[in-house]
Amino acid sequence: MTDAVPGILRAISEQVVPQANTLRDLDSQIGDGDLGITVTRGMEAVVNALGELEGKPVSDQLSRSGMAFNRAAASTFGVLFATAMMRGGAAVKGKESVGAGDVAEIGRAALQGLMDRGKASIGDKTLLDALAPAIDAFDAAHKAGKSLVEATDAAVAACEAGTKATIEMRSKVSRASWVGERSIGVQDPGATAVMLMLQAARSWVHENASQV
Amino acid sequence: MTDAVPGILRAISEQVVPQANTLRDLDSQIGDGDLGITVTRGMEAVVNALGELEGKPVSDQLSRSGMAFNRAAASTFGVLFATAMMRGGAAVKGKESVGAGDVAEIGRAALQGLMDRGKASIGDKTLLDALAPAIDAFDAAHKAGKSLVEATDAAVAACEAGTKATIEMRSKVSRASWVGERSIGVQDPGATAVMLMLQAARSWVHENASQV
Amino acid sequence: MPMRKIINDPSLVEDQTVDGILAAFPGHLKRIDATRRGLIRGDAPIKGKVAIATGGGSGHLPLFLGYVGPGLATGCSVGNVFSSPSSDDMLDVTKAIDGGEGVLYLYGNYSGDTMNFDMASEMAEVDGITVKTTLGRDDVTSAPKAEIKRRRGVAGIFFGFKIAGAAAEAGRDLDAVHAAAEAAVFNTRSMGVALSGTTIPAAGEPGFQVAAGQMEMGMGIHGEPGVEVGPLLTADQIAGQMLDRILPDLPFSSGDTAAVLVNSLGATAPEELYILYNKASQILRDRGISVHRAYIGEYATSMEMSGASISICKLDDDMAKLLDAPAYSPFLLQQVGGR
Amino acid sequence: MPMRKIINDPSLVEDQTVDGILAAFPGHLKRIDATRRGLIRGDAPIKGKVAIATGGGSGHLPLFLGYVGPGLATGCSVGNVFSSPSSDDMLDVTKAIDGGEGVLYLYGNYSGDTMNFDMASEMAEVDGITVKTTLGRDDVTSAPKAEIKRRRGVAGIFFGFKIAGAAAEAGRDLDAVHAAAEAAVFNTRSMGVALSGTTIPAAGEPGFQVAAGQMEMGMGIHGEPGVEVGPLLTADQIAGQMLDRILPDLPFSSGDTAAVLVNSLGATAPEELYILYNKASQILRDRGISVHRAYIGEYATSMEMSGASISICKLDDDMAKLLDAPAYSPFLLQQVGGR
Ligand SMILES: Nc1ncnc2c1ncn2[C@@H]1O[C@H](COP(=O)(O)OP(=O)(O)O)[C@@H](O)[C@H]1O
Ligand SMILES: Nc1ncnc2c1ncn2[C@@H]1O[C@H](COP(=O)(O)OP(=O)(O)O)[C@@H](O)[C@H]1O
Ligand SMILES: [Mg+2]
Ligand SMILES: [Mg+2]
Ligand SMILES: [Mg+2]
Ligand SMILES: [Mg+2]
Repeated sequence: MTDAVPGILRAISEQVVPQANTLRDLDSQIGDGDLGITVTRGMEAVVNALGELEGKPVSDQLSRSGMAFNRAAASTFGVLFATAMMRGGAAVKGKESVGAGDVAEIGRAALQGLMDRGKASIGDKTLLDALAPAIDAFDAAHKAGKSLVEATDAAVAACEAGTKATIEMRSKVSRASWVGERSIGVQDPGATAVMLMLQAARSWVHENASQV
Repeated sequence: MTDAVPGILRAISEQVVPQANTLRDLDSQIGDGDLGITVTRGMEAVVNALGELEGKPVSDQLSRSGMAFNRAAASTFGVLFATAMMRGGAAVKGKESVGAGDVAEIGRAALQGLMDRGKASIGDKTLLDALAPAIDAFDAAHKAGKSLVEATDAAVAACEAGTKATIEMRSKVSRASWVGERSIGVQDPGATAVMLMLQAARSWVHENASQV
Repeated sequence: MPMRKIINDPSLVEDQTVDGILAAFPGHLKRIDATRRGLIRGDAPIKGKVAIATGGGSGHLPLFLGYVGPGLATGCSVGNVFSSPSSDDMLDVTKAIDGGEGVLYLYGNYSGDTMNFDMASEMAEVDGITVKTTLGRDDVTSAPKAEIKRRRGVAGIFFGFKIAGAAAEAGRDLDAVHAAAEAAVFNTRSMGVALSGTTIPAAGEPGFQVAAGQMEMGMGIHGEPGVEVGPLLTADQIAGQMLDRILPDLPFSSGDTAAVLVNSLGATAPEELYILYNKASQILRDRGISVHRAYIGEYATSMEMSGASISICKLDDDMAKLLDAPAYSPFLLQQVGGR
Repeated sequence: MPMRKIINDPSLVEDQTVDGILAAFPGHLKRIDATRRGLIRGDAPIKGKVAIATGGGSGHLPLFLGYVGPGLATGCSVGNVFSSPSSDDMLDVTKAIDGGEGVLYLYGNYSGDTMNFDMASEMAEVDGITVKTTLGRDDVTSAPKAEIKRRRGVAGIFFGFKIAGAAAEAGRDLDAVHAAAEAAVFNTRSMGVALSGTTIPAAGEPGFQVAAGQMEMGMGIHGEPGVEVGPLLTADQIAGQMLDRILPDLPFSSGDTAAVLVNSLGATAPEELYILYNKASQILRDRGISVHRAYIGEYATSMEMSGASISICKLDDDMAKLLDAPAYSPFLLQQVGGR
């Protein structure tokens, strides 16, 4: 799976960056409007870093690309992206080969990292509300013997539902919480970014499932 | 004629201030756009000062109202207005009675004061180009035995022609000269202010000629 | 709508700003690493003294980099416009300024900053550097008083730099410098009003707008929505509304001594700040609060945003002494002589 | 189009600004007469020293009132926004600051100001006070070099205040202070660019506009039309065009020493000034001109106008010494220590 991480990250760059304005507009409504730039600059740095990461252990690929993102575009999203990737990478550190069976573990470690760093809970209207259901869904599908493609589809569907659910939530943490009631009605920008990223990952998986 | 000066100044205030935007717009094109405010604030101060000037010698009425204008709205126009009024007043200082026969002398003294203060010449696209022909015309009419009303009409007509003639001139002094060629085509704001003032004076003369 | 900005490539705004600052005041600051965004005092590290690290998004000058200098902060990490600097740069700054007495982190309470600084402090502790943290959270409109820990920091953090910086310069230990910073932050209250939005250069379009003739009370320095949008009030009304909210919050009481900061968010002219201060000082006098010192100008901007904020810091004798101590930065209007 | 201004009654802008300044820095300045607009140093008249009087329209802070203080001007007459102060106030200031050694008038070359100051100086001479006059006329775009006497003064007049102020503080006589001022003015060249217009409060509508995405090279600080309107260029292009016009005009040559001032007209952010300076300093280095000292910030504003100017002052040893001398005003970023 050492090709998978670079492949997915490139897919994210290609498919999410063109939608940066969507993220900017959401973040303008309940935050400071920089999330489009953050994702653009961060993913550009990730793609630049990938050259040196081809063939490296998955653990390093994850953690180093996360660090590259935050170095170029530090921000709430940047540091959370970096934390998730570093913790996810640490979860498979030293493993000779990493496969579909490790995805849920990587995801859970990443999620725990996000919660340690951001001290937010599910339901606070953050990217946790997009990521947590995705991991659960992947895990369940995988345990039920579904294929990687099927588990990925399930994860993205759960992510999309979780992201949509943030619309009705009132933000309890960070910048969006300053808007108070006015945060209700706007889909959380960070959750939306996670959703767009997982959708890009899904498209990569669909095209490359045979090789993984 | 001690009633004439306050009467004319009140007429100027009543009739020119409402046209301040015309002056502002002209001054915006080739100057700094403040002439409307200058005339508004200056004439307001003049009218306030008039209370104490009723019945005073014409000489004092002229010079003190000029000083009041410049104290409230100092500027090129303000200091020139003050200079003209002070020099005009000085020309009739000590005179027991001042009448239509003194107008040209007052005007010539004022004009000389303006030229001393501003060091500009006729044709430089300034208020001199409005005032000088007016004084000449009044003088000629008066010497030709015309009535005050007739002489005033002649003066205003000459002033209007002189003011219009500034449109084709290229400014040679002060702020408007910085625009260079671009000053051509715009009627000089200071000349326009003088013209509006003389038109107001004319209307007062028409209504009050019998008493003067 | 095109931007009214004198810049080159929007993605180079942050680096070229830093380059310009370094070129303008040679020796005042130095870069730790030519390719990155950690900057420290020209004479750092200063052995035997507590160091102060700050940092935050670009676009707020003189905040944050302008508050590095003798009697102020020791080092700064510079983020992209309105975005946190990276924990990497923060760690580098921490290591570079540590004079052996520990490092105080002093910055605004924004999640990107707190998470990156937290990450940096965890790494610094591994390197044996003791770090303590104080967060600016002076903006009264950003959360109710019961949730004061959620409030964001705005221009009033200046008092933290000045007071903690003087404490560090005086040779106090980390606990005492931290205590001075906490005292400054907890005794400061701010409120702002925005009359226009601002455009992040790399975004190219305004993220926020306030229509001409309107104002947004409590808008944050990144354009975070405030408490109320309404027609533009007079300066006296604005000063009154701000103090009505600021004074009861601490509260400030008759007999108190305070420092006052009237800050322009960028486009608002100095004249307007003095008109605001004129009213604010009358209100304070009427309430029996005496003004020890007034700071008026650009202290925390949002690029070309139009608007202003008032910050008030209640002073005890020690804080007043620290506030009066000399300090130097090319961005700061306080004299070496403390005038 | 409503104004984006924090003010009360537009006709009170000037007086309330002065009130705010007096309230903010007690003792620094005093009013000569409560009902008028003459302000002088708190410790004026200073016996045995030449005094410097300045003045001009409001709306340019820190110009003019902000340049009154030790090592700077001694007194100032404050006009309405963008309008000359009155000769009455100028005369009062002249009398109030004269320390028996004569008075230098130092102000910009605008006809309202020159005519009023000329009138005041005629009256002062009657009172036995010797007056000499120096006019700021640094704006290279306002007239060709052959007609240098017609040029207007902009931000570069700051060098006049700093250099002549130091000469007066040092106890030089009127001729020498006048010579220092003339040297400063004649060796300074400036050029500005405007990205927006500005609105005189009492007018309520912008007298001048620059469309977003456009710029006007050479526009004056009251919005006087410049040399060229065109699409907004990059910071590097703007710095290049400015120096291309400034440097040959004096001319500045390889081996010269100069001071540089990058000034915001109001709305332009500090970040942009540093980006401009970054390029300007590179060009100067390439041309062999060494920068003795850089001033960057708001030195002569036009309320909320967006834009910036660059001023360069060629220094000889005496001028450099005078520039480095201590000076104090709450508006000036130069330390008592001269840093
Ligand atoms: N404490 C937190 N824990 C987890 N996610 C958070 C937290 N705070 C904010 N977020 C997520 O970060 C997103 C905003 O990211 P970003 O625009 O980078 O923030 P900022 O501009 O405030 O630094 C939010 O939409 C939310 O999903
Ligand atoms: N040197 C001068 N002599 C006579 N009139 C002048 C002179 N300079 C300017 N003016 C007149 O003053 C008018 C501008 O007045 P004003 O708006 O008060 O000037 P500013 O705003 O430049 O002080 C011009 O239109 C012109 O008629
Ligand atoms: Mg954001
Ligand atoms: Mg004018
Ligand atoms: Mg942000
Ligand atoms: Mg004017």
